[in-house]
Amino acid sequence: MSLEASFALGLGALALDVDLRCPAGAVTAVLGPNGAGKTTLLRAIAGSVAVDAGHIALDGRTLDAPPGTFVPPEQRRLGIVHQDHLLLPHLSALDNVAFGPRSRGAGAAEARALAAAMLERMGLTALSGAKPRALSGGQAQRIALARALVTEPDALLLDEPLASLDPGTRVEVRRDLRRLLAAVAGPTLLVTHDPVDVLALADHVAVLEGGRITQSGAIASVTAQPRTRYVAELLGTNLIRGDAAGTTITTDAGAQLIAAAHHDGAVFATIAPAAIALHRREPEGSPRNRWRTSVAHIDVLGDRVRVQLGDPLPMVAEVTAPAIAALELREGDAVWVSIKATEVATYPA
Amino acid sequence: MSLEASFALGLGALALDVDLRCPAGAVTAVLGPNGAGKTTLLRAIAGSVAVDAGHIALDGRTLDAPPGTFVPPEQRRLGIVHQDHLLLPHLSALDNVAFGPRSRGAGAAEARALAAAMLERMGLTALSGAKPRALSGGQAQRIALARALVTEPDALLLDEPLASLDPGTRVEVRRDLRRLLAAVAGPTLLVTHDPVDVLALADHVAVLEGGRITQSGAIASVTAQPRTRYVAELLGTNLIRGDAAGTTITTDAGAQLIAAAHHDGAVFATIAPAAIALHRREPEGSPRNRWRTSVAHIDVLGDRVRVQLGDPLPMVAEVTAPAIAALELREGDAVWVSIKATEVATYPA
Amino acid sequence: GSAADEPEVRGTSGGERDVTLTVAAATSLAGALEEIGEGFRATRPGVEVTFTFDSSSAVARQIREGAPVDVFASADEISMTNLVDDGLIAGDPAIFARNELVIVTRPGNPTDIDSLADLSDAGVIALCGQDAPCGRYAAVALDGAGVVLDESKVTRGQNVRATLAAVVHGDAVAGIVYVTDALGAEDAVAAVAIPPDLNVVATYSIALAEDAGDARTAEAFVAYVRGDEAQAVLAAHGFLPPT
Amino acid sequence: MSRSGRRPPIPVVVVAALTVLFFSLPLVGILQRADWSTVWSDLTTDQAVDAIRLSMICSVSAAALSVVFGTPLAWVLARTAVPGRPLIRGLVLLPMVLPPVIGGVALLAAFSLRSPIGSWLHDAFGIQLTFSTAGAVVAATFVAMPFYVLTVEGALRGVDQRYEEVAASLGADRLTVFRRVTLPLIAPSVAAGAVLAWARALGEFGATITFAGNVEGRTRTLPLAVYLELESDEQAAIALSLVLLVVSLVVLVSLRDRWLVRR
Amino acid sequence: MSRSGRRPPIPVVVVAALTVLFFSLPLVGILQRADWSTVWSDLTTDQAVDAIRLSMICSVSAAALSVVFGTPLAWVLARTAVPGRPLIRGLVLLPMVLPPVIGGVALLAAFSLRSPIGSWLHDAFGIQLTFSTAGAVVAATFVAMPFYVLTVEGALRGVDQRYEEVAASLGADRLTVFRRVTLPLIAPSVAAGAVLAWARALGEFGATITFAGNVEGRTRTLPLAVYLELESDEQAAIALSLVLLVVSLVVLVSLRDRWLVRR
Ligand SMILES: Nc1ncnc2c1ncn2[C@@H]1O[C@H](COP(=O)(O)OP(=O)(O)OP(=O)(O)O)[C@@H](O)[C@H]1O
Ligand SMILES: Nc1ncnc2c1ncn2[C@@H]1O[C@H](COP(=O)(O)OP(=O)(O)OP(=O)(O)O)[C@@H](O)[C@H]1O
Ligand SMILES: [Mg+2]
Ligand SMILES: [Mg+2]
Repeated sequence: MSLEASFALGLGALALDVDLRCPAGAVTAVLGPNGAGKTTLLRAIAGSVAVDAGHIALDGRTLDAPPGTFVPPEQRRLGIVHQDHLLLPHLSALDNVAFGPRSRGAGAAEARALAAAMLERMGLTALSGAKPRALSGGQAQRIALARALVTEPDALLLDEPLASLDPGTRVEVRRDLRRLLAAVAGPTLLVTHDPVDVLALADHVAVLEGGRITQSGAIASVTAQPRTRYVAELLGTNLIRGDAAGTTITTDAGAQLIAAAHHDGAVFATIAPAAIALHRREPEGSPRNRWRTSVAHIDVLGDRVRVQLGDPLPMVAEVTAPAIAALELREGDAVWVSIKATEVATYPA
Repeated sequence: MSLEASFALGLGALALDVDLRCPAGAVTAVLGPNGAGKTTLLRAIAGSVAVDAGHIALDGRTLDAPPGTFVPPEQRRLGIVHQDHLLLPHLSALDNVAFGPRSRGAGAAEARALAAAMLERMGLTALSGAKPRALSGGQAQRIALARALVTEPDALLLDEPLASLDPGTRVEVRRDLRRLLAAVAGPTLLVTHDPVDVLALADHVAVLEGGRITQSGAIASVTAQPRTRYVAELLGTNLIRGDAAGTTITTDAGAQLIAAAHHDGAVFATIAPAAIALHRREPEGSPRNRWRTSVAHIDVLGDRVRVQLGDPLPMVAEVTAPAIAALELREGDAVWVSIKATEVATYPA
Repeated sequence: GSAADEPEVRGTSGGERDVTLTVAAATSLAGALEEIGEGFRATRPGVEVTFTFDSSSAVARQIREGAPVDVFASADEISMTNLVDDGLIAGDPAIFARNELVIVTRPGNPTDIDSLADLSDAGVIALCGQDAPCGRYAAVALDGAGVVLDESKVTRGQNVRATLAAVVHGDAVAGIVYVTDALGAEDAVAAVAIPPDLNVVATYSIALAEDAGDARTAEAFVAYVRGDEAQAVLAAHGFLPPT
Repeated sequence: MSRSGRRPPIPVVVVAALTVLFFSLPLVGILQRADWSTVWSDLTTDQAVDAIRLSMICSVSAAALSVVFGTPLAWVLARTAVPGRPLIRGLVLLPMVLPPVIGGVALLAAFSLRSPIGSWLHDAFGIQLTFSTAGAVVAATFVAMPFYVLTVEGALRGVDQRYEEVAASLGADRLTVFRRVTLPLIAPSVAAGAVLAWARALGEFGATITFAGNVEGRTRTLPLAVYLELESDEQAAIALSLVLLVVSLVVLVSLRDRWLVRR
Repeated sequence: MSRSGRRPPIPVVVVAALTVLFFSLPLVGILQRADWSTVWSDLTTDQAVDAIRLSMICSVSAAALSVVFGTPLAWVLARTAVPGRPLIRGLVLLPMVLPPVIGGVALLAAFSLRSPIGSWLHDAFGIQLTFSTAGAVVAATFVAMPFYVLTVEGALRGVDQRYEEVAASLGADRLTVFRRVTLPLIAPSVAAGAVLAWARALGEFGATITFAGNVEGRTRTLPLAVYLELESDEQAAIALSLVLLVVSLVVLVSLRDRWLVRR
């Protein structure tokens, strides 16, 4: 019962071209910058837009495969939760949840009983009679979850379900979500901007950038070996692309970096910001990478300080506030950088 | 040149009643859950709504003081940046920036020259001719900043200026914002949900909950001594309110906690999640606080795990993933908790 | 030119130079009066005659509301009489034309209507409004013939032409209109004459408004309408002479 | 409500007030003209009662037909990529701007007994529109439905389609989505459109008298009765107009603010 | 555009198509009635040219007056807490639903030379509305402006006021905000409202003939000329109607989709 989405689709300025497989019983997170096409991907799977080429299949059942097949949205048996809850404003919470069973043929009483049971299970019985406008953001999003789950969908599509919640509420709803997702048998697709969601909820991750999937796989593998600047920035690490010859990596700009491991050909290298040491004068000692550069920006985040370094190898170093004070660093200052070769993680590009 | 807002205002279900002082040259962050009235506070200062009682004054100049005084918005000399950039869709980026100078009496050519200079200063000259819909989120927000700053406002009001940006863009715009805010002479009010914004950009912080300011002060003092659950959650720490007698604190629910410092009367106590140790059996040794409870939730965030504990003292403990694996903890399990008295920070409520 | 730049000289200052005469008339007179107006203009250079046409009662209402009318030509005695009673007419109205009623049917008279009596069970009959002149006259004629029409088989046009149109375009099987209208419709209808003993003669009267601007020119126009040239035009449009 | 802070600008208010005055004065004028001592007797004659009854039947039917036929049309205009949409919309809005008498002539051309469709309707079903209440309803619908279509098409375009997408994902077929999601969302506009159409039908004169005729008890609605009365008894005409006026005003006043805005 | 995935439901399309047919047939009927050999000569008589010219003057003036006076009124209705707003709106919308002849009678009551205002206008400014083009413009404005006000009030309510708040914070006074922010934002609706008002004014008959009379070259607009020609030359009447029809249709067709939606 896995979801297979391998299709192309043009919509306005967006050219979406993806090949995605989401295993059953697992959560696949879709990450990507604004306008990457994440919502459009979900809409294509839901049948709100038709694909131009390729196919979408759920559990072997083809949902969309032009020119011949197009299963209408109401027959796809999916559950959708959107950032803006989208509870029907004219129905009570209970009737919103009962909407699915009712639409799938249950009688009014039966649908309401199913909905009531679902709300009970989620501890939301007290909200049954409330109209959506009377619900807080967190409550509304929980009802929306209940509405999507009560029909026991074959697949679950979540589009930034936590994005509009304030941080406190977000933690709570995320916890509910985690518990509920564990019980879902089919595949779940979770669109999010927040790495915390990925870590807390997802098993796999796919990164969508400019309509294409630039990286996907198990979370650990993606976080360990980011392949695009977007992913690296999300993880707060530095990503460098270059050509390796043994332990020496030469970037396109001509800068060189020594790694501990041997590689040949195109490679990525990541360096944790905290692994980068800064000095006023040329440092002595063991680190095999050292060069002189300038400070482009200094971002103070409480007791930690992120220092954006300039050419030849732009990267971010993270040091403590006292350290920066001791160095008397200011934007524009010259600075020496040192990095141990063992801190330069390399893998093939 | 400070901003003084001490007023009451009813709008729909909201009863806003604040007393806020924002010093010149500093950034005051306003934090608070959805619907707390943050946007309404800014709108009142901007003159978009009139206050019901009290007064608003900027640099000694009274802006609103019913029943007598109401300075219309266009004479308040404020700069506003909103989460949804709100660039005028029918004007180019340059004309959007020129709108302020033009409205304040500059000739068309002069206004455009001022706008061009501002864009130049912010490195946005390339975007001059673009219409807002052709701009990315980050670009649009930068133009909106330029538009607010070019009039050299007496005070700057920023309403979640980074909220709609994806994480990568957010970092960049936050950096620009930080640089620009440093040059602003008047007071700046920054509404945000994101503690990172507060740490990176603000000098002072005011917490708005349910229309009232529940805590305010220098960032360090607020983060050190949170006074509401909302702030504590935002900081990721545990907040307990109780009555102290010497080193013993008794909560309303009757639970007891031993702190290192002596206090008498109502106190708050904070305990960092990482300072809470979990055990399968009753622990031995020095920690003076120990009790048996149950595991309510377990939230896995990558290699860290947050464990929500049950009664009698609900709080969150943070342990590493291997530690939780070794304990074989599951939701609902019984668990022993130990906390050193020195980890219980207390201060008067 | 529009009203704004049209020089209007009012009052009784004598000369006929650039005088504008406003004639308000029943719509059924439109064709004939426009032609007569041409002729009048030809005899009086410098005089501009303008017409406004509506049903007699509507025109009368406008006069009552103070519309600047110099001459009123009515198809309806009542409208004229009312204005006289209200003191809005100068002098006595003069009858300048007459008209008779006629039955009109579809071309070829498919329903074989030969008399007023045939109207009672023919289908829907088009008449004018009970209180419009042609409606009143038709009622008199029908009364005279002892014909009672079921009101639910009568459609009443807002004016004579609408009554005629109900036969020409609509589904009325027959109607009672003026001879002049039947004539104007040419072969779109067939006319069935009403015997003179049953027919009603409508009279058209003309008069000066009490506050006519240029009374002399207005009088001249009224005289012209009653004169031979104008009478010939009216006759050509199917009107009967005043006596 | 909070203290508004500032007054609306004087020149704007003055112009607006003048405009309202412009619309009020004729109304006041007609009220002054009314002879209140006879209004009641004028309104309770058999003919007046008949006309009021007919007007209610025709206008309510026209509004109902507008909803039944106009809703699918509005949906097609708003939601499908139907070719020639602007032309279709122009065609449908035309009766709104055409002199009604010309509309009536056009209706005769299409549906009189002498037209192919009119004769077919008559021969096949015994339906005759001219001189029948059905015809008056058709004429009223012809001039009134454009108001409904315009209002509801706009509302449909304003609906957040994501609600409909979510409902479909929950298993609702399109009819269910329309019935249980779209319609409730645009309910205010449906009501507003129906009210506008109803009010327009209530005041309809030219197309009705031209197409359906002016037959007492069948097609003589209030405006037709008013017109006839204008020939003789202006007081009776004004009394009947007052009915129209008051009823329309009451309904228009009840058009709540929110009905004018798509949410 | 992407492949749409599914067709619109057949029953809906059928009903919509029937409705379109209902609106097309009368149009086709009137086109059939036209005698195309004489249309051109009928349209180029002095009277026809006069009527067309007058109709353009009156309808464009009415649309312009609607914009000038209707915009402030719409703003007041949409933006201020004016007391009795529903009543004011009902009053202003009334001419949309009133039989135009009654509208004309009401205008006479208010502005004829016998009325206080009419006589004042005449004595003080020499302005006389009856039998003058100015009167025809007043009558057309009376029936047309409600369309404009309705459209623009709705658009104003739909404007995101935060744009205006930001503009004010930048130092723009309210006039500047309105001119440089609000007006550009509602421009499509202003255009749509003006077009609707213009089209309604173009087809205006009853109020004009009753209030302003039927004077050639001054108040005899196209619909009035059509009425007169119907008395004599039916082909000419149809030719004139065709002008009205075609012009209205062209304008309505050019009403772009987005003009119907508030953004
Ligand atoms: N209906 C449409 N018509 C035209 N263009 C569209 C449409 N839907 C989407 N697009 C285009 O696709 C792009 C991607 O849209 P989408 O909503 O899928 O992005 P996203 O990844 O969900 O972004 P976000 O993180 O902001 O939610 C949009 O920027 C737009 O250019
Ligand atoms: N114009 C209004 N009319 C009625 N009620 C209003 C209005 N504006 C605000 N409110 C009420 O005030 C509450 C707070 O609104 P506000 O936008 O100030 O909250 P906020 O703190 O900015 O929330 P968020 O974090 O979601 O932006 C709303 O929930 C609403 O109940
Ligand atoms: Mg999205
Ligand atoms: Mg807000």
